Amino acid sequence: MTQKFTVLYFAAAKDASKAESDSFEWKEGITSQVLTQLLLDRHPTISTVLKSSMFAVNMEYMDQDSNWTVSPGDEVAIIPPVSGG
Amino acid sequence: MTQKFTVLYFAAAKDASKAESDSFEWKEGITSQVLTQLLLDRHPTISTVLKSSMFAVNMEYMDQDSNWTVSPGDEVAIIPPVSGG
Amino acid sequence: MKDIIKITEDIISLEDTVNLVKDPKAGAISTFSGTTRDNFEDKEVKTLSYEAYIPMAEKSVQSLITEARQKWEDLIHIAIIHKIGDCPVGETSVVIAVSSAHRRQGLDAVSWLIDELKVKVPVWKKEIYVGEDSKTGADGGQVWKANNTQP
Amino acid sequence: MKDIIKITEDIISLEDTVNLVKDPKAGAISTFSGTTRDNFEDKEVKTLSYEAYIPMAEKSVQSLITEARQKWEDLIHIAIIHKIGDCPVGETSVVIAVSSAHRRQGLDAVSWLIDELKVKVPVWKKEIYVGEDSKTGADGGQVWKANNTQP
Repeated sequence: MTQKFTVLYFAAAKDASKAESDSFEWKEGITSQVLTQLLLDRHPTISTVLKSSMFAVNMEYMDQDSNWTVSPGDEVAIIPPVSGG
Repeated sequence: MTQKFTVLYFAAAKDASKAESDSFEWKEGITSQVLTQLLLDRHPTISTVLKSSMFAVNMEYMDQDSNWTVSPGDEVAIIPPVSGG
Repeated sequence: MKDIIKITEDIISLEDTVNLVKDPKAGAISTFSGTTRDNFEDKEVKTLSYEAYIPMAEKSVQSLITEARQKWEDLIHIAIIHKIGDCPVGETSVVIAVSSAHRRQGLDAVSWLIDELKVKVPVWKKEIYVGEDSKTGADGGQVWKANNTQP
Repeated sequence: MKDIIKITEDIISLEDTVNLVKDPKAGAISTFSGTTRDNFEDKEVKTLSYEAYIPMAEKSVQSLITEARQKWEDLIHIAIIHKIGDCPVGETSVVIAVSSAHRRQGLDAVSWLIDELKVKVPVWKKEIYVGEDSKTGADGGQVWKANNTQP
């Protein structure tokens, strides 16, 4: 059975991708670099916003300098610069 | 015609003097020291609260170290330590 | 730019006070409310009563507002309302509400205004304590407070 | 000690929020309200619209509250409510209300909480500007904001 993970798009990322969420097939070794490439392959228009965005995995911000990989079933969110308040 | 000035008592000063206000006869040279004596002569019970109080003349705090005298018609207030808020 | 100053026996409404400072140019409204606590050190407070030298208190609050406007140019409207008379536990004794274009100056001004008010404005608080003997309902003494305690 | 956290499409009432944090042990209630301004730089703002990653926003606000309680032990109840969806000029987008025994820690906590919220909580604001052509009523463009501007 294929394992999946989910990507959520918000604000400018949602406008650029024209999607609220996507399902991706999971494989070993999806680092932030690999994830970025997967996202660009699916939504080339997301390039600009992705550069200024952070990733959150299962509702935790991921440190951009640390090593992490996506696990099966993860909820990955693209978080453009926030502007609440 | 005799000239006067008024003294107002608040909070602990009012409790000690059992008065809300008094009228005093004005004369030349009523410094804060002279005023203190006039008040103690009229209300001996006010001694303690007077030591921790400030004077306000016409609704302005008087600097304790500066020289000032009461003018005819002045409204002098005894201001115990404040506790608003 | 409105300065709203009231020393009043009426119950203070935070909502009404905030409505007085609302403005389409405001991005921030900061407020402070002082409320009567049910205890002071080990004693149980029954009620507070406030007294003011009203005209001087109003003048002195106006001076604080004028000084605040010199320190912080971003302030729009400022309302300071102080209750006098009885103020039972839980009731509001003072409200400060400030609208500002951006948040930082409004927050700082509210903080500064309440600190200054507590030191300079001629208002006095008498705390009346609950008596030991609950049957007679007698007061457990009373004392005029001084604002030299913990901010 | 209550933590009240809401991300909601409903209009926010400051009075209701403050009522949630009232406590007989509280001597102070400090609040901050963010409201929609009618302008940004030279552009006239027609409306704001907020979007949130709701479950993460709630979790992230909870983390801020937990951190605030570690920094300031005097805090009693804390309420943080953020509106999502449309937020016309003058309307409240966020309210923070904190009760505390004494004033200093409550004021400092409110100030810190709104600063942190603006940096960390996944909520986004879109500003929709009034169009040049008032006859057609067309929007004057829109932009997702980022909180790197003046606090």
